[in-house]
Amino acid sequence: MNAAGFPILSLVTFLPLAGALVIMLVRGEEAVVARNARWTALWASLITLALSLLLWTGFDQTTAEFQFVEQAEWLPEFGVGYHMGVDGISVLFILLSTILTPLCILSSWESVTTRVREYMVAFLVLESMMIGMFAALDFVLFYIFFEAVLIPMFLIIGIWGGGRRVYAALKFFLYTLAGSLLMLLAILAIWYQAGTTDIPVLMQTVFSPQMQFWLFLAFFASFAVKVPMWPVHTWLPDAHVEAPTAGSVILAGVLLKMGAYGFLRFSLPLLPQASADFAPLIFALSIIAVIYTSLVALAQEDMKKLIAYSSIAHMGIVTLGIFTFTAQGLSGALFTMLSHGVVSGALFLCVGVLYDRVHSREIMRYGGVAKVMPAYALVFMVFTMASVALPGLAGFPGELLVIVGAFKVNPWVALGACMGMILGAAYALYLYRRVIFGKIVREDLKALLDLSPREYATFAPLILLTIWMGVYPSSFLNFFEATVAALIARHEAALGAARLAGM
Amino acid sequence: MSPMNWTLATPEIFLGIAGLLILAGGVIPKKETFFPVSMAVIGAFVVTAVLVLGQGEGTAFLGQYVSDAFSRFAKVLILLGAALGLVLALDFNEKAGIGRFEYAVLMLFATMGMLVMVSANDLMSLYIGLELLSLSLYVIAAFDRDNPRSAEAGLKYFVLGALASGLLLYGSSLVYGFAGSTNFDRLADALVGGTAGMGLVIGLVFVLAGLCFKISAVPFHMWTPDVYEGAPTPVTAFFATAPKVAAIALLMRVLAGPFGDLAAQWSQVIWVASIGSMLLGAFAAIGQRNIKRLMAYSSIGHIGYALMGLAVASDTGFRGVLVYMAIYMVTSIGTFAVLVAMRRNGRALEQVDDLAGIGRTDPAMAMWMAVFMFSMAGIPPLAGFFGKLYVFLAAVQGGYWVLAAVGIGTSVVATYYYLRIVKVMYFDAGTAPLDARPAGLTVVMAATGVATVLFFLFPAPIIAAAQVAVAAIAG
Amino acid sequence: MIAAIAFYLFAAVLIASAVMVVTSRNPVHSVLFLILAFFNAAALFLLAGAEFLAMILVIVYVGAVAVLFLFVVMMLDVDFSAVREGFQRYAPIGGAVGLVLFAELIFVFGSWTFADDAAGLRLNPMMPGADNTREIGRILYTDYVWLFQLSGLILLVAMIGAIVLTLRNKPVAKRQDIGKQVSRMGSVNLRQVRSGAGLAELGIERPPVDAPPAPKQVEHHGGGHH
Amino acid sequence: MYVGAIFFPLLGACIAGFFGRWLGDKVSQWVTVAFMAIAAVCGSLAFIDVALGSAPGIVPLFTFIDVGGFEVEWALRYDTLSVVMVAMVTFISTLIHLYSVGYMSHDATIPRFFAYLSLFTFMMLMLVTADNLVQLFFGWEGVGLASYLLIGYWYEKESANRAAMKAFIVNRVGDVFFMLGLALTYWTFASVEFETIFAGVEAARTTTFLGLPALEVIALLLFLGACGKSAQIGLHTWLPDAMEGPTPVSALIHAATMVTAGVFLMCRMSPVLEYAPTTLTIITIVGATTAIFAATIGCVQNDIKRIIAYSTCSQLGYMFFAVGVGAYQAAMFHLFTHAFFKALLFLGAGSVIHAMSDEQDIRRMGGIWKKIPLTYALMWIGSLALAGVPYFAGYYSKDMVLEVAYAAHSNAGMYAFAMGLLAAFLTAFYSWRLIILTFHGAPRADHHTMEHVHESPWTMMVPLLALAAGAVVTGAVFFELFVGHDQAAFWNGAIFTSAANQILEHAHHVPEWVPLAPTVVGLTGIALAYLMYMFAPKLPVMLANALPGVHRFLLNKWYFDELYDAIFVRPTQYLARALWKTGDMRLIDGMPNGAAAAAVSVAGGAVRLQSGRVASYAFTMIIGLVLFVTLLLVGMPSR
Amino acid sequence: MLAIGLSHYLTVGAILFVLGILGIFLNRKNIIVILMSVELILLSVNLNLVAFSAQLGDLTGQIFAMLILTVAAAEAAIGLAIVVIHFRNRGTIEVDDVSTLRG
Repeated sequence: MNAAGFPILSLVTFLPLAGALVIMLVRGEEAVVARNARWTALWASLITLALSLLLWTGFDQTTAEFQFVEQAEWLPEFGVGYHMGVDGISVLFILLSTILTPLCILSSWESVTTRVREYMVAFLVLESMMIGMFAALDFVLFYIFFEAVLIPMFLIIGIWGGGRRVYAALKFFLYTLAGSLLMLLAILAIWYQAGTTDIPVLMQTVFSPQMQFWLFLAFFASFAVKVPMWPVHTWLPDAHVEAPTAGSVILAGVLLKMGAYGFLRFSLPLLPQASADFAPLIFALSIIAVIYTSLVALAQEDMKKLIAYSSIAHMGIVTLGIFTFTAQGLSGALFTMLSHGVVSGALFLCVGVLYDRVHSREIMRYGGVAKVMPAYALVFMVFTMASVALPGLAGFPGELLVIVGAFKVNPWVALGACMGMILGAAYALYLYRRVIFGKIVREDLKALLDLSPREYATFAPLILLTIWMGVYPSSFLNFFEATVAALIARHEAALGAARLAGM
Repeated sequence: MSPMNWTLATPEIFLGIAGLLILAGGVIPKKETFFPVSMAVIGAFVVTAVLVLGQGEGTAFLGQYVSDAFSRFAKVLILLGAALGLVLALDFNEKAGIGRFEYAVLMLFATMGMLVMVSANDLMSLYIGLELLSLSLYVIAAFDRDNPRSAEAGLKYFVLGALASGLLLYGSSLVYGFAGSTNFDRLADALVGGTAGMGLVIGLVFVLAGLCFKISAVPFHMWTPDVYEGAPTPVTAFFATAPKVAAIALLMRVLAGPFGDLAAQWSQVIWVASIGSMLLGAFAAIGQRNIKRLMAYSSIGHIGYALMGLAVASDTGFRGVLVYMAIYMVTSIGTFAVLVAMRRNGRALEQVDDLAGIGRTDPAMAMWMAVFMFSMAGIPPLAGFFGKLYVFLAAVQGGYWVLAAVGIGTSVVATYYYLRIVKVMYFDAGTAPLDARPAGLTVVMAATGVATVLFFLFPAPIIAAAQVAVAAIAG
Repeated sequence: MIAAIAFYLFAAVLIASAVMVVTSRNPVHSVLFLILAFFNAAALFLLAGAEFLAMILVIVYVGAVAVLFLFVVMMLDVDFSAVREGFQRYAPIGGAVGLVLFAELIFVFGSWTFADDAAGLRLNPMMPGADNTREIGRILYTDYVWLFQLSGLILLVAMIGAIVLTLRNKPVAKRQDIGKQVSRMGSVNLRQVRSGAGLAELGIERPPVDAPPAPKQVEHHGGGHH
Repeated sequence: MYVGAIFFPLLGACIAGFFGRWLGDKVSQWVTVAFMAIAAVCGSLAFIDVALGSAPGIVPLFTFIDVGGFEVEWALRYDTLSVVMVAMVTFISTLIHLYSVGYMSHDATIPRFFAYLSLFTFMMLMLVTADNLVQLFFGWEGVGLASYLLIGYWYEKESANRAAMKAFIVNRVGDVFFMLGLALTYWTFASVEFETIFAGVEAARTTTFLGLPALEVIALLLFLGACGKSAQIGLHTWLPDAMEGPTPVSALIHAATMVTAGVFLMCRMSPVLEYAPTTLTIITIVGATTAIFAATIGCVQNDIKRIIAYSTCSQLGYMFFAVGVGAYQAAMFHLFTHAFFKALLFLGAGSVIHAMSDEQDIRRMGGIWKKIPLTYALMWIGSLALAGVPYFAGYYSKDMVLEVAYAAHSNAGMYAFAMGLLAAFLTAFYSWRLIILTFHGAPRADHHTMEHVHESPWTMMVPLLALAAGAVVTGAVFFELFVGHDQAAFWNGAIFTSAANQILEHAHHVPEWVPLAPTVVGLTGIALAYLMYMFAPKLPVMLANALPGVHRFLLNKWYFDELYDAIFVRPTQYLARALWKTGDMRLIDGMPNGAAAAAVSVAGGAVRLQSGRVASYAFTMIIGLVLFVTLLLVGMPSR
Repeated sequence: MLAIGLSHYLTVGAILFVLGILGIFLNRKNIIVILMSVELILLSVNLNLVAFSAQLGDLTGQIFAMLILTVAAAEAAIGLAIVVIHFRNRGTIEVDDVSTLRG
């Protein structure tokens, strides 16, 4: 059935859950429980990571077919099955999830001191759901994972978050829920129409243009919120600001990708006609997102909020790339998703480092940190530069590809995307300048310690990844290639067929 | 004319006789016998459930009684709900000073009424079953008789319930007069092809009104919040679970069976009731501070979703209703187990804010409560999601987009207040820890919680059972 | 003809007394009018040929239910003038809704016809000339034994309910408990008292009294919530 | 060797950057210098191999991106054009590393500085050896990063941070055009490899993009990109501010190498430019305007480094208009010579600043030429070269540039020639104004400073001397190779000139007065400077008072900064706040928050119905019933 | 068969029914009268059933009416019991103004 000979995807998906169960069973006094929970969580996520590396090595890059497929009956009479598998689009996101989770656990080693057990459980459950979502090949299964992510994230923001955590958590939850319920309706309509929710089968199903229109709108409602696209983005800054560092990392690193992944996995292949029709709208919204949120980022006074807004701008690039329907655009979007996952996650970790020491995210509170934390300044610089898409770092190849792809479709769209380059540099450097550079004025900053070994361990893999992705992106792009090519071929065939039918 | 065939009704007969014996056994000893009597009642429920599972198909008592897959499905649920409902009462009633054996006996008779209801194949058995249930419920609503709130709850429930049964009866009389029979099979024959006189339809509406009262669908819901709040918590738990299932089952049997061909007419009414219930359930609960009252509105909302499946009037819809109710019942029992366990320094607590901080002081209970709340909000992979999935599926299939859209909207709103409870438990700082809870509650919580969490692993049996059940009434 | 006159007469009185039940100021009067209404309804039953039911109505309702009402009305010493407020205020809208409902019902009745095969649907066709009571008796204990027994259960529930709600083992009422008296310890001291000694010498002695039971705590619940 | 020339600096940068803390200042600085020296050797050998030996080649490394026909390789392209740059960059960079050892000796974070410097060199080398536009862009942005880091090197200085940010962002504006140009190139040629592009130019001549010839648009976009990096008018504002960085940085990045990347790009893309005549005209005009514009400002500035910076800007204008008239070789030649004498001037200025205890304002100098004679002499050499005094390097290249401008025989060419000539005059004038004010006259610094004036250590002087040698001889030595009769063999196709383009030929046959004119105006400028600052020091003040408007206009740099502040920076800031506070917080968040508030009020309404009155409840039920009945009566088809 | 037209019976029944309903919400506070109104409603139902029974020549209606009578008696008993305990708790039979359960 699959290359590894055993159900590797299910293992990767549910292993963290098993870890969570183990942690839940831990009994004893608080300190002991906390320590055990930390170690158990770390090991569970590390083993998951190790297992998921098998996906990397075992993946056959030459085919667009789904691989590592697992199938089991679940609700046979409704055509809903337990169907897992990965293709070029999803495989790397699973890896992204498995890489970020141990880092998150590591980063909250000392900063989370209350209810450690619950925290670790929440994170492992979250990881499980994320992986499952990327591996699901059944629409209902996908939806279940897609939504289930909300629960641990809600708790993470709400319990371990900052001052306005309740507002942020509720906003996050309700916003996302509202969108995804509409998607649920769409899934049901598809189910009714096609009699199955098996994604590979659905990809062969043709829906009428009228139906595509409505289905697309419903999907759009869900994914646009998740991405998030302008103007349904405002939950993100709030959620980021209030979430604990690791929560922000996962939120920016993986959760935001779910929306874009949804577009790629469902909107494009299932609804080619509607996707083509809606592309101008998406372009417009993406461009607005890039420029608008970059401008807003410029005005922020809170570090996390600034990075959150920058995430929205980057995701604008992603949605733009997806709807160009070109190989470059799609690959660029996928790559940007990956790189943004690494880079913005790392940026949030950077903020977390300061926050752990000073307990403030206010930009004005800082200044001159470079003096006392040179290593940190370097790390922060690397990620800032990656975020502004400096060539040689992770952010660039994706953005380049998207712009090249977009240029093919519409040069003005490409110009709009390019505006993000300028503004992106402006806000990122402005942030960096105000936090890292300058003279230290505050006494308490003078006593800051530079990165601890644990923090080095957290950042080192991210830096390596950032540089690797920047210098040798084709090692990642090769994963997409076949799948993206197949996707485009199918998309064009579908459009062609529709055009013929129209004549 | 079908023969008497009375052995078919063995479960009910057994339960009735057991009730009489238990009553006698409870009266004779001098001491208070609440606990042993309750245990006996639970035992009777279990035995009855076993009997139900072994029940054959067919009608009895000249067609007044029917046993089929549908009735068995509903009965098992009802017995389960009733048994767990009684478990919830064990400790609470002792502490509240209402630990009297009559409580258990009345629950038994109420359950008996429900069994009769779901097996009713005649307007008269319907009425008798309903009244057996209602009268028992009136009494146990007011069971804490020295508590003015309980008495008031009982009074309100009684007055409105009497009105509702008046409406039901008036409708029954019209149906009888215009169709010429009270037997469901004969009614179905008379109504073949959907050519019913207006009188019959109006009669049906009156009957519907009476039944909607029991399931507390808008606009016949008004009693619900007051009674839920006023009645002792285990009573509320009972109200919210088994009788709802019974009434919905009865409603389905009436609508899908004899009046199946009038679907075009009654579905409009159910449609309005469904939308009204969903909206009210979602919005009115937002500002509630009393958690029992909140659960009342929540239950109204859930009935709205269940009615959504009914309004579609398709097999898928009916199946959705059954699945929804089953899941709802399990989740509700779990929720109420938590509510019953809310006690600090011996005093029962009812405010949402009293849950503050139990995420720390009582993580297990908080976790289960969170599971129930998320499930009620319909967040996958918890059971509640699947309930919604099936009714929404029915709505989408039937093209009931307005229903579906309202359902979506209200789901979001309703999620808000479920989240608020989770928020209070986990995000807010608590005061003192709650009292230690009795083991029975822990078991109920854990059992229902595990069922809620793991439903997604094995949904097929329940759904298949519901499928079979639906085939029995709508075939 | 006579039947018609009788019908209209009884119907008129029935309706009039029903109106009085609803509107009279004193509930005692209401109960009495209710009794009147029952009598007239029984008469209408008779006209319709339901003799047994008519008798049952009189016996059960007038004899039991209405008397129960009377009993309760009189037992509860209620200030009835206060209870009637708001009657006027809601009369118009209530009346309007009632009228609409009534109009709709009448409209529906106008279209009454037998169902096509009503004759075939009858479960218990009346034998022409058969005795009503006998007929009912015949089927009630055979065909309807299921419902009959269940209504027995309902009455049982009503009994249990009434008892459990209203019966009180009042702690105030003093019953003699011999065992308790015998086993009484410590509270009574037997002492040899010198004869002739007055109270002044002995002092007043009382047995130690248990602390009076604390008044039942009535929970105070603050108002409504919005 | 080819690879080594480029990656040794990177190695040095990594060692110094990552391990500097453990290696210590001394070790890390000398490690970088050593690696730079090795790179310089490699570079020179490569120059000999490739340029003199006419053996161009490409060293492929590995695939960067390959997506749906969009193929980009990491590869090192060694042809004459790149190898000239490689040799020049490694050579000058080595000198400047060495210089920095002395200059930065009192700095706190020496490894960091050297790491940045080496990193910059690496990036610059990547830029010049790029085999495709993407790799070029990698270097392009990389040098931008290094420049940003080095300008902001003294991060405790607010002005340095501001300048660094400004440099990066203004460069980004140019980069946007570069990016678009890149995208359009791919759109046109389906490739970004130089080889493919150049091969496809002929075929692409007829391609139109948005109704315009695609080649013209590509050329224009790339030129606009180059404007950012090479500080042409409009996007020049960052360059003077960049002088906040340490002086070696100014010398290396903001004079000799990075700022000339734009010119290099233009030359690299010469096959495309050749078929974009309109763009070439635009380049000519912009270049010429920059030359004169920067020169005018240079005349009134008082900061020693800023004067040289404006001079750089002006010289870049020369290079651009040389490109504009199609004389890429001339542009490269001027680039090459300019690198030496401008680096010399900067380093000399650095030496002066070093001597004057970090004083940069020439109004507070004066009277020090006797104390630092060597520096003084070297400054003279640099200035002579800059002013184009015969037989110094600048003389050859600047003359050549002006000749080709004249030889273009177009209106734009004539404009460029005229402006160039005027700028040459001004160049000479401000160069000597600088020398005179700095070294002559009465000392205007305080006593304490004056006492400390001293000659710099050998690490600083050796590079100066080497550069001075270059400033003297490079013109004469390389004239024939770059623009003379050997040029075709030398460039070996690295620079493409169409058959119609015989401008170099024409340049050798301009009227007699044309080659002479620059020298003459240069000497006139020197004379005027002597007159005004040496002999009649009152004159400048009088002049300034006589023409207050002009003076203020020049002193404020044509008000570019103020203009940009008013039309870009401030509206952006305002817009940012408005979008945030109004757009996001009020409008967009207003909707969900408003919906929530509405839900709460609806809830309040719904709850108010729940009055607790039994009669009301009953009433509701009855109304519901009536409603349902009515619904069916009205809604049902009548029967 | 009925001597008097069925519709007459039904009309009387409808009037009684409406009066019963009116009685419930016009006597907003007096629980006992509300209970009596409920009895009126049940009476109207019985009247309907008897009339239909006679008209259809079917005894089922009368059986139904008998069941209703039985249940109504039980209902009255329980209803009054609840009224009594409410009165004991509150000292009044008003249910409205002192309602603690609302909102």
